[in-house]
Amino acid sequence: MQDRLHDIVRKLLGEGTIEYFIGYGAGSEPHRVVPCFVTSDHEVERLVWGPLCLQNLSKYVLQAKDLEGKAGVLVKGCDTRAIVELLKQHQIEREEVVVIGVACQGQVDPRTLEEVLGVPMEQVQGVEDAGDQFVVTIGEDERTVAKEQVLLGKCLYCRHPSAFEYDFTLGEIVPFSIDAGESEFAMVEELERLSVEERRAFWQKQFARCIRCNACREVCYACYCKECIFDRKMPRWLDKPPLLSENEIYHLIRAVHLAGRCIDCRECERVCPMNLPLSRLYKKVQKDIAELFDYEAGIELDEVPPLVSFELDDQDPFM
Amino acid sequence: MAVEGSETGGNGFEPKILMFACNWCSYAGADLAGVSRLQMPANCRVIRVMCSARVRPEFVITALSKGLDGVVVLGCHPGDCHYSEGNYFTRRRGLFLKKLLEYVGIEPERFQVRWVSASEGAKFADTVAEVTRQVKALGPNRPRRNAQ
Amino acid sequence: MERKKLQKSDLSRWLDRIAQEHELIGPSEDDGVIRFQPVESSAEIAVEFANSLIPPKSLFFPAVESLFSFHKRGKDIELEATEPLDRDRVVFGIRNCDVQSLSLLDYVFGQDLEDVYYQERRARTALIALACPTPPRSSCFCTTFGIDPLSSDGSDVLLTDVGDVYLVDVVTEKGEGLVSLAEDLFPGLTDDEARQLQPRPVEMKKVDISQLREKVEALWEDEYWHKMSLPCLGCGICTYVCPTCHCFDIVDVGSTLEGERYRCWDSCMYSDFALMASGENPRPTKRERIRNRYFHKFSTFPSRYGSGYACVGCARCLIHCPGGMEITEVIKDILAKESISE
Amino acid sequence: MSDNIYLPWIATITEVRPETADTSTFVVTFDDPQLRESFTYLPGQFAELSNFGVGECPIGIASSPTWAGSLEFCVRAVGTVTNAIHDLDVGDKLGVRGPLGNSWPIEEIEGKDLLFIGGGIGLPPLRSLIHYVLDNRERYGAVEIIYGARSPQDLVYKQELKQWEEQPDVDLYVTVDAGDGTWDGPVGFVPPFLREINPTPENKVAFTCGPPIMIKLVVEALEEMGYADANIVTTLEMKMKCGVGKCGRCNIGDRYVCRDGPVFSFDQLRRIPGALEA
Repeated sequence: MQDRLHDIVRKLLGEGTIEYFIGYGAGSEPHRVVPCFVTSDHEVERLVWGPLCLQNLSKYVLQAKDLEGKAGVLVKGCDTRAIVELLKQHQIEREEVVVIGVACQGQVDPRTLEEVLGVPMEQVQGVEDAGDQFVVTIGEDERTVAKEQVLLGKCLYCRHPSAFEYDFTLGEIVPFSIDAGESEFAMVEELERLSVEERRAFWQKQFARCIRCNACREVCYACYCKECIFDRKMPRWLDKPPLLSENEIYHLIRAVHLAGRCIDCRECERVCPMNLPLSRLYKKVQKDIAELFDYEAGIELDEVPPLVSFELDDQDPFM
Repeated sequence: MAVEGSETGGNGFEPKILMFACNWCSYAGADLAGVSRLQMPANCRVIRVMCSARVRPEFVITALSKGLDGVVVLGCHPGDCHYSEGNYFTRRRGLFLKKLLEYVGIEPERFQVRWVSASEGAKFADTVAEVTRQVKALGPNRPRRNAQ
Repeated sequence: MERKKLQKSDLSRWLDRIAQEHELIGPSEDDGVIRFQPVESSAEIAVEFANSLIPPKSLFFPAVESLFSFHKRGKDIELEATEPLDRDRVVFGIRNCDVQSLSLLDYVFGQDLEDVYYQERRARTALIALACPTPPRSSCFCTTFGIDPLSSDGSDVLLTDVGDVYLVDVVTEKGEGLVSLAEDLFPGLTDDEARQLQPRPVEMKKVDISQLREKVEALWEDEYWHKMSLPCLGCGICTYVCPTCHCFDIVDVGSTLEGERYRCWDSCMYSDFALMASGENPRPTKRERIRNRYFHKFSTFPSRYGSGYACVGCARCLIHCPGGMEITEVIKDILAKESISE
Repeated sequence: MSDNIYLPWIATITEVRPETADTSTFVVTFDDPQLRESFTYLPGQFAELSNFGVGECPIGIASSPTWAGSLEFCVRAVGTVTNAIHDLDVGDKLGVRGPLGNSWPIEEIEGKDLLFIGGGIGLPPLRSLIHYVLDNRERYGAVEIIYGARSPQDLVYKQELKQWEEQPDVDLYVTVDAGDGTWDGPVGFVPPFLREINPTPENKVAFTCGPPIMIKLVVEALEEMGYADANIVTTLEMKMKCGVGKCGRCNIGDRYVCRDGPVFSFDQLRRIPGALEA
């Protein structure tokens, strides 16, 4: 698959179809796979593909608007939901970007892998996909772990756009299926069962821990506003000090802004240095949007987003 | 900006409630309540907006997070919007926002949406009384300690 | 400097004794994140750890702190400066890279218009350093910047794990005071022990950076900064986890009647960091912002303060960068460039 | 400067003089009578003004140290804080933190002829020095002032312009980008106006302050006229917060504009990578 990827990218760069390609590259240590921008033929070899290609590279497509030519990007099926939304939200034009879809059989959550193996990631020399399990190389040893134990949370509920015309595909892009054992929204329902005081205590503790590094915002495909509301000075919506009230405003306004747009890529949670359980917030947003308005973001290209539309017979508890 | 809620819980607690009223129906309803000399608690501060759909969820979140005790959005009854359909958007947002706020531990009574027409002075007064009573019963919106 | 030993099993007794006298701060885990925070007892302290996520600079230059409060009374305004500390503190478990970062921050806050908040915290805090585990974290590269992870330089007491016991180097008077709180736990070393109990040397990848500054300075105009900045997302992680980054913002929180003036961390990676009210931005794109950050580390900080490089090789930024930017790779790239002077 | 470098002093606004539609001069006096005596500063220094609850912003001191008692700040309402300061009135309080930064080179330029070139709101920082020079007239040579603004309404210190015009030991040249019915003076941008006047560079130091594009073109013109970089001095503007060289915002190269500036000569700037990019 990696070879075919190299061939395609080489061809695209050679023909001058694209100015650069956004894929995954090896980091300075084997366990670290990083976003990789390839501009010339000799760099193509740096592109890799495997179960540690965690990032949703769709975010980088936005900066390709500054290019004179096109950018190419490698997307997993789930990442394609971001491309669908960016098209839907008129942030990119389909012909501005060359999209290469890659068949993905699940990605490893490094934090979980560390826990399951009891070994820090830095000792992991490599992870290979082997059907139902991953083979993890640690020093001289190879250890196998069942996929469902160490997959990224989102992979347990793999979801793709129902139709998307990729420019190229590597393998057959179909949702990856695994028995997750519990409902997709179990983590939300668990909190919903608590009392309002308990929920308050839970979230206040989490919001208080936030250092407001803005990584959740910057990594989010949907945060493309030229000037974020949080950066506005006049009027000032948010004070910069990471105080509890400000952190709460930050996260709740973000959640509202993501309503009907969150594609469950969980990049915010993955990059959060403080381990804030952000997917518990955004899964809630997805759940409510699905229950209230029967809508899921990033699946259908021509579906109207729920909060810019209405039905005359929407439920009305307000009287 | 931290708005000081009252420090005393329950007894003697006078909540501060922010009320957004649409210019065409609810604010006129409030007017009617006033000229009809209906008695109401004085806990609601009314801000007139041109349409209930003008009330961005950000307004509600910011008010509650900064420590106000309750927020009420008043709009025209569905079907009666001066701009035809503004309040349908309010309705969708209200549905969604209410669930989100409850999820993060804000009691549902603290954020309410009601439809009040220009002729419903009594309903306006009742709404003010009811929301005030409910929020009073809850006590101050979580005592906030900002320092970390 | 005096060398003693401490049985590992006695560490908690010593720390708890300290906690009776001072505020005890140590690496402690909270929701999977290690950070230095005040603890009630030694039980909350994580002894087996690589390093904290948030660097201990936060103990001296907090992520957010009140500078003073203001109250308006009629037309008059009263200001009340905030006291940074209410009692003396002892920090346990600081690594030497972070100790060295404090001596870099001392250049910024401790001289040429002293920052009283930082200075008071520095003066009233004792540092019990814990020499790095062997092998160290694979990403670490402090030795590249001339830092010895086993050195006691800059700390008050240094503990080095040599099996069942810690070697205890008492460096300063402050350190002596701490050891004397539980004198009986710290026997001296016999001659045999002094020979046998030696720290295991720390192996770390090391790069020759003697030309780093002149090489980076030659790169100001280079296209390199554009290409390398592409993966940057513009978040503030690298600067917030960096033990030497010291940018901050000053913000009033409250109303015009009363409130507080806060100082909080800010990041030169943010697009609005240097944006002026007029709308002008001297560093309008990621390219200029990243270049500015690396210049700060490798050129302008050393040039301004006559210090070493403003990087201590703690590797936090490269571990946590969501864009996968690795400072070690940047250093290699810079060094690989042909020097203009050649 | 207070021992706590972040703690402002409280001052009272004693006068507000509107200069243009969005710019006013605020005259302030420290509340502490001792401070009124002991506070000293040099022309070109600035202070951080606080409107508590809104924030702080750096404003150049527009008065001359030769004047006792009060300080003047010429504030244009552009950002949050400056707008909030404009909401204040006589009797209201401000926080003042300073004096900050370096100053115009008042000693080095003794005995020299002086050329001031200001644009728009760039005059106030020059004004402090102009008055300082006029109040110490014997120590300095000829004084030429070239000033321009977008329109006659945008000229600040109209009273003083009039005064300087009449003063025999000052040569004043004023231009506007676009005139109107009330204006019978020269019309045009400052840089070509400067070329027209063509002041000789002999024994002269030029001071310039104004919008970046004006400064750039003025410097080009001065250099063509034969001014050495060392004899062209400007004051820079950058986003500032702390004002004391710590918050890391206003650097050009290894220099902090708030601490090592805001006054720089062009030969200094040429040695700093990136300083002249903007």
